[in-house]
Amino acid sequence: MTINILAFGIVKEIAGSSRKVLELENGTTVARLKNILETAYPKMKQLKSYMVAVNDEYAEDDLIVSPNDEVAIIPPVSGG
Amino acid sequence: MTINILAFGIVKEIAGSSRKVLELENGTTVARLKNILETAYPKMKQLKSYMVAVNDEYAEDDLIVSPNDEVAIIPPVSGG
Amino acid sequence: MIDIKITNEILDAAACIAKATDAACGGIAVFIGAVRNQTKEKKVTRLEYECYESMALKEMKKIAEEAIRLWSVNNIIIHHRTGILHIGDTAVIIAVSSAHRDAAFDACRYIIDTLKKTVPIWKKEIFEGGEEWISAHA
Amino acid sequence: MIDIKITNEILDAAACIAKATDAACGGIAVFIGAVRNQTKEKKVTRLEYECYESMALKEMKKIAEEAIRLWSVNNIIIHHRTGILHIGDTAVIIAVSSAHRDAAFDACRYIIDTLKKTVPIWKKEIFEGGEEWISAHA
Repeated sequence: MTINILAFGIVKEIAGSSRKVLELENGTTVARLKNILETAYPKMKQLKSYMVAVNDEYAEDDLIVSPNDEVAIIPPVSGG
Repeated sequence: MTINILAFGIVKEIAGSSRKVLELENGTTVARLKNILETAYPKMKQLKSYMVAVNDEYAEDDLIVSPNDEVAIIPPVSGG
Repeated sequence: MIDIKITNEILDAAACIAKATDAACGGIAVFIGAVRNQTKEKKVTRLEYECYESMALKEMKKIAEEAIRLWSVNNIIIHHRTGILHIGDTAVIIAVSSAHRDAAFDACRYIIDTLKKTVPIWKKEIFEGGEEWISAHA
Repeated sequence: MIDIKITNEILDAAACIAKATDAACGGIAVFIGAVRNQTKEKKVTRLEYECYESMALKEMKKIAEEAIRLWSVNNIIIHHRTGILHIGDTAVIIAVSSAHRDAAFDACRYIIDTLKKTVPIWKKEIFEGGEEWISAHA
């Protein structure tokens, strides 16, 4: 399945773009997606932490990504 | 000695005036002054509490009032 | 910087915030005390604020100095209104700016809490069917 | 009432306070977060705020709803600016009104503390000699 991934802040700079399209196997979990991203962009492992949001909600590692989901990579936030 | 006394809030209403002139003996303490006031205006004993300020500062009971002091009766404050 | 004012005029929150704004400060905590329409079960129509001004200014200055001593905040604005106030009117504005927000919050809260205990200002509530000096009786 | 806004425009504290004003409320606690000229030893020249807007609005709403649940405050205004900000510019305004001041203070502080932990907004500091996404690295 094809998944659109949004990248923000430093993740956008690491990925070189604010939007990436990834080809994932059906049943891919958030944890698996993190592995794939860290393999593609090793600098992501240097982040203090980061979260994955699916459809505007923070997602747990065991959530399974679906084809129409909006997936976003959320590095440590720093608003305010 | 003659002492000018300022009254505020409910004390002003009890005394019927915002300014009273009292004739006091030399050496009168704040505690003694309170007695004199409570005798003259028994309703003051119905207040939750009240303080005496001398020259813009809260005064202890043992402070001796001097002729040129500005003395103020401070019922419970309720600013803000 | 400490800026203290007692006035019969309408208070201006934007002006207080502008005064507290400081390039060295990341946070401004502000408290605005307003006249509300209800205390206990009474419907308030207006309040009358009376003040022992010379002493009130001194007591406010003491509070501000203590807040600076305790939290090292940069700027403190305390403006208090007196006279007749109606529902929704602003009675007091406190603005505190600091490098970090925790100090600004702590100092702002300390200032309003202490002001209500020590500053010689009195309010009389005029409600439907009567009036009363607040806090006067046990 | 909850009023949440993310905007590239200048924030207006007076407008936020006016929105929070309510005849039933005796206190409004306000926090204003501003860009300061210094972090650690670096001299900041400007900040760039980026935002995942749809999610940020949802997270802010969650925070406001939780604050109302915890403290029964009446009105919450949260306005956050994005884009390029300079020293002294206001990045965020939070205004909370309540019958009593303690609830307003507690809720206001909870909102800014939680916003800084959960709302997907990021700032990049541009200082003399470099730039850095805040909080990104351990």
